[in-house]
Amino acid sequence: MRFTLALKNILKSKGRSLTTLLLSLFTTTLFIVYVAFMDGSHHQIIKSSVEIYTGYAHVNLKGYRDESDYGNLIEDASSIDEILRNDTSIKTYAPRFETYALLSGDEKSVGSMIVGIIPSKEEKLSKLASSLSKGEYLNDNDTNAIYIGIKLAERLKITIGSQIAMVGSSIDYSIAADIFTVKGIFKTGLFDFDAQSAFVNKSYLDSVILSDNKATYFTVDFQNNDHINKVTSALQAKLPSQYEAVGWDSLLSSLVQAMLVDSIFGYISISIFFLVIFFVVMIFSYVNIYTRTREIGLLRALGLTSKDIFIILFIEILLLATVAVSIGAIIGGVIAHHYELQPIVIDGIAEMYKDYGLVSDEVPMHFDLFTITWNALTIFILNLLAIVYPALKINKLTATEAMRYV
Amino acid sequence: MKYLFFLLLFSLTLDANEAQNIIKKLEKNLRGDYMYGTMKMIVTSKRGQRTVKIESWSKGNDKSFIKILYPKKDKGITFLKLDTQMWQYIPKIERTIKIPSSMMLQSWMGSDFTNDDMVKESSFEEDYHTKLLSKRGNFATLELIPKEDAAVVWGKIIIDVDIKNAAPLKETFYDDRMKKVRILTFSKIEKHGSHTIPMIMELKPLDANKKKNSTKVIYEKIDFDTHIDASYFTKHALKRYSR
Amino acid sequence: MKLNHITKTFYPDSPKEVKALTDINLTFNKGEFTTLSGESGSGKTTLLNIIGGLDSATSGQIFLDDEEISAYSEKKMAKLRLQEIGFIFQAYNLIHVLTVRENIGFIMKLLKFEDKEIESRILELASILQIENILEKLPGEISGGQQQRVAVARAVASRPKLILADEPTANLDSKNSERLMDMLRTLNEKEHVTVIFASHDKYVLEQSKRIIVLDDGVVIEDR
Amino acid sequence: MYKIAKHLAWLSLWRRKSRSIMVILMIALSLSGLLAIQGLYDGMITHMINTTIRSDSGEISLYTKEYRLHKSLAYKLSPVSKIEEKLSKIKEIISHSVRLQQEGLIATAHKSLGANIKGISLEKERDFGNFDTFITQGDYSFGKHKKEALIGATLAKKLHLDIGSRVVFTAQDADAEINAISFRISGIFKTGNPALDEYTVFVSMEKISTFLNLKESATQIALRIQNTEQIKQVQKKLQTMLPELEILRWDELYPLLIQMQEMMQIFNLASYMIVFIVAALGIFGVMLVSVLERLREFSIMLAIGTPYKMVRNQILLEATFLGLIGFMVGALLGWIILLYMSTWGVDLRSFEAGLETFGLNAILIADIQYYYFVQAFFAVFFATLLSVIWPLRILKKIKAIQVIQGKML
Repeated sequence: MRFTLALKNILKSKGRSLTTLLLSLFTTTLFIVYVAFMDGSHHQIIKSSVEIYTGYAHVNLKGYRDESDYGNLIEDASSIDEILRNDTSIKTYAPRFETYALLSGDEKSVGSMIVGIIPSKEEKLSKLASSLSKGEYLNDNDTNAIYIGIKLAERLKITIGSQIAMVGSSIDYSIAADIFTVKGIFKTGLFDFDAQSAFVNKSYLDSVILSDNKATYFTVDFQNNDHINKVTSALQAKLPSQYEAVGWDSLLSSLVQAMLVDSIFGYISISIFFLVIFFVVMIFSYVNIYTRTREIGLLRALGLTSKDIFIILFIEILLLATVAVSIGAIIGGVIAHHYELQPIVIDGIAEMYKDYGLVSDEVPMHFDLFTITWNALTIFILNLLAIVYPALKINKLTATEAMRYV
Repeated sequence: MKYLFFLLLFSLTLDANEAQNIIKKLEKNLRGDYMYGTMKMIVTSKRGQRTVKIESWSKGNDKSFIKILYPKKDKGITFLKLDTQMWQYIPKIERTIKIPSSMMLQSWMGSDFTNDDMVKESSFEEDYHTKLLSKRGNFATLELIPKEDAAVVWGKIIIDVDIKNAAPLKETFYDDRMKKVRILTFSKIEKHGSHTIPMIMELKPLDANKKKNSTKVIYEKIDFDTHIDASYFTKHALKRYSR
Repeated sequence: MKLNHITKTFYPDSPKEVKALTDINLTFNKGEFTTLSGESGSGKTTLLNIIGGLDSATSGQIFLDDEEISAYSEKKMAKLRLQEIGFIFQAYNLIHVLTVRENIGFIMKLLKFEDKEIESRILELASILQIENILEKLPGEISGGQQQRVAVARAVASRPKLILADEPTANLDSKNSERLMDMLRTLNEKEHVTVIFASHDKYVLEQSKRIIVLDDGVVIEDR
Repeated sequence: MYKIAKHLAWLSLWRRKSRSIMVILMIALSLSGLLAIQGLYDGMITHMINTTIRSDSGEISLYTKEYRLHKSLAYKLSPVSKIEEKLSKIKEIISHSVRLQQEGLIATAHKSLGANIKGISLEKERDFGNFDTFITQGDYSFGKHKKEALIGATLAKKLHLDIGSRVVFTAQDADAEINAISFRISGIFKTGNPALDEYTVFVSMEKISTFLNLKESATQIALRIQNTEQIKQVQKKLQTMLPELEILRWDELYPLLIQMQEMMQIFNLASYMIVFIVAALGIFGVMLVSVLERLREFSIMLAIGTPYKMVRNQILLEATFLGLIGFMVGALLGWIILLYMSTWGVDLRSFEAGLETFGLNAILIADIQYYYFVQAFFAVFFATLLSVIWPLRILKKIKAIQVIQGKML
């Protein structure tokens, strides 16, 4: 009976129901889109930082994080290679060999990081190839070609075609030295990275520093990088015990914390939005209920208890909120999904955030069912809560008072 | 009583002087006007062991020339140190490279010595206050505290000395919290011409992550008494004497 | 007050066209106590509204003291209503946030009467209408009969020339109706206000000095 | 008549007490929240800008044109006294600091790291930007014989240094000779500027000049300018006086700060807009219903000759009262929160690493600016106006007579 009455109330007063419906729908959509946008821009920043060079996860010898020297190398890279090749959760991966050496041009010498990479694989794993600013990127057959950061090139006062000498140490600590020709210059926008790194074909570097079948670490890109802890621990289980798989959140922990701080501010703002939305929903509920005072008075006069009235009102909002929030969530989800695939382009944002390593003007939204679900549920609960006060308030009136209410 | 006090004071200054004298003698013995030698350096680390053979020429404290003889890959690489500056020549790339200050404290050839160790004229006499801790017959233990202005990283150095031969036996290096950082031990003291020196020297770092490391230097030939041509201590020498 | 050839047509030139009033010619003299009577839909309320300037006639003129008010602008009309006409409606015609006292004085305040004068007028009317003891109450706290009496007090407070009352007794029981009419009558006699009712209440008709009967928008009796 | 409208509006407001209180609470709470965030954000940015200016850039810094790229002593400012003499002619410059910097290596018995050594005068830095307030441990002093140094907190942590620890700094001097010099740490500073905290050691100007074998030289001269408005003008003046130098404003040296400030402002504006559009919806709901349910009353008022203007004023005033009270309560609440946050700060120590990425301290101190409240006032005001447009249109459209006859209800 109470249910039919509630349903009839909704259907009969279409205007009123529609307002409530639209309000909840609008707020749900707004909220979902806002969160998707916030998460999206964080993902974008992280993605940029991760994808410039670091990668989503590393596989390295335990201890390498603390002491990144020749004492902690992956000695048998092909065995790790095989494990990674057979792991279906991994999209691409590649070994790297990072070492520090002295690079010297005609006038100046600078200590720098030299990395042996497999150029074709690295093209898919990092932004190295696309950050090309002058000359050419490396290829797998290159020998003593070097690909260096733009600031490093400035510091060494060299350009494309210049020769630079590298003096470092081989992994047996004998002196490794060679002459490289600058093939390409890159610019990622990360100052330190551009000022201190140079890349050469790994197969050639291996011959110079005797690092054949050795790597400092493997960088890994999973099919799905969203739940990095889960996939890295799954990978960890497949690795021999002396190795470890480390996710980007540990590799770039200060960035993660920075995003967390930003999120906290974001959520403070969101909680203010919530507050306003809650009040607006409450006000509308209140007004809705109060315009029905006489009708409610009549129901009371006819013998319904205040509890009955409360339940009727509750069923009404429950039905309306369910419909509104579901539709809102679907619309919000569709928008988030759409803008995830076709990101919003804000011209100049990459330039602005280049120090943070943002390399794209695209700001995608982030579509995540879990986030959308909890967002929608929050608005739903907010809707239910918003009716409590008005319903209690109106139930304080006696039937006759209610009927006489103007 | 007054006399006793005077005596005590006197003996203290005497001690200081004595310590100073020991160090002076030590340094004089270890560094002649000229020195030529060949040596083997055995570096032990987590990754195993490796041997480097070196030929070296030096004049006084601040000029030295080093050439690598072994392993084959590094043969012919030469180093020149003049005062505080250091150059390196690598035959493979036919280049002379000045080692910049930022590389100075890196490990030298994978050993536990740093480039800085090779370069710095760490004169015990000039940089440290010396104090005699104990003396028993021919053996003395000295404590070296760096002078306030001295650019040294150590908090103190304790040296065990064979006084008769004016040769060190053991040097223990402390950081400025007086925690042991590394130990240098000397053995096989031999007389070569006018100098009596330890032919084996072993360095052991004590930092937790370097537990397995050690570097052993063994002199094979040593000569303090032959004049060395000044041409060794020029930048031209790097390439010229590389072969 | 004179009405010349007043005609009112709803939805003109459409299939739903309704002629509410046809060619009404009437004259009301000062101090009259008149009732417009007739069945529901006979046009009496429409006529009353036109007299009060709440509605405009499709054609014809209205003169008040030889001035044609039917040509007045909306604004001028509102001013006229405020100054010259008092209204009493069926029910709920008080401003419910104001007390009875403030409701009665409302129009006088708008007309910028002096506070002292407003106060004495309120007391005077309150005593006539027997509402002295409810002056501080809000409209929601008093009975329907009392509310109507307050409405009457408000309508006459500023001494308008004309009082228009649309079914003032419709929501009242007979006892309250009687009292309301008595009081209006008293005011009519005491203050010489012109009063025009639109009503088919027997009691109202009994009390009226002049009765105009309308049927289908035409005056069929004037006595 | 306005007075009556005001009276009516006020009474109507309190007749529907719960409703009005809800609207006022809504405005007040969201407003105070917005004010708090704005203050916090502003405080954050101002703090960053302030410490950067105080600890490094000043309002304007002078370099030689090549120095910033090569960081080499070959591109030094010299002689300093000549430049200082020229600076003294510009009265807008209230203080300046002469600094001499060189890159090198800092070493302990255990470890060595790349670092910058910077020669300063403690007294001048104190005048310049109260550098002494950045000291977190130890003293703001170079010791009796100027043999002590101040070191950045992050660098000290990496090298496990305490007060009194000894470090050796190795660097090339002006003649490309490598020299080493030792210092004891007298103080540890934390500016929030990573370039200083992570890489810099401050020592006395005399000491470093001798060490680098230089006289009357500097790599940077930073200036403090009295008024913000004078910065550009002083920059121009300097450019003509010292055409061979690079003369840069703080915002040119640290463009990221300005960009962050702009981003924050956009964010604040967006927040205000979202919140107050939603809030306007709330006020609108209340106003619409309050007009609708009183249509009859308004009609009667119009019928008895009340001018439309007065009825409109009454509704406008009702909304204005709601907005105004909401604003006042919100502003007061926001002010109290801001006052608290600007006095005691907000402790975000658990996110220290993240904040340091932004160059911030873990305790954020909020800013209070007069314009927040003006901005907030206008936000509320527009939301209020926005919310009554529709109800007023309804009122305008009604024919009193129809309502009285019950045709519209």
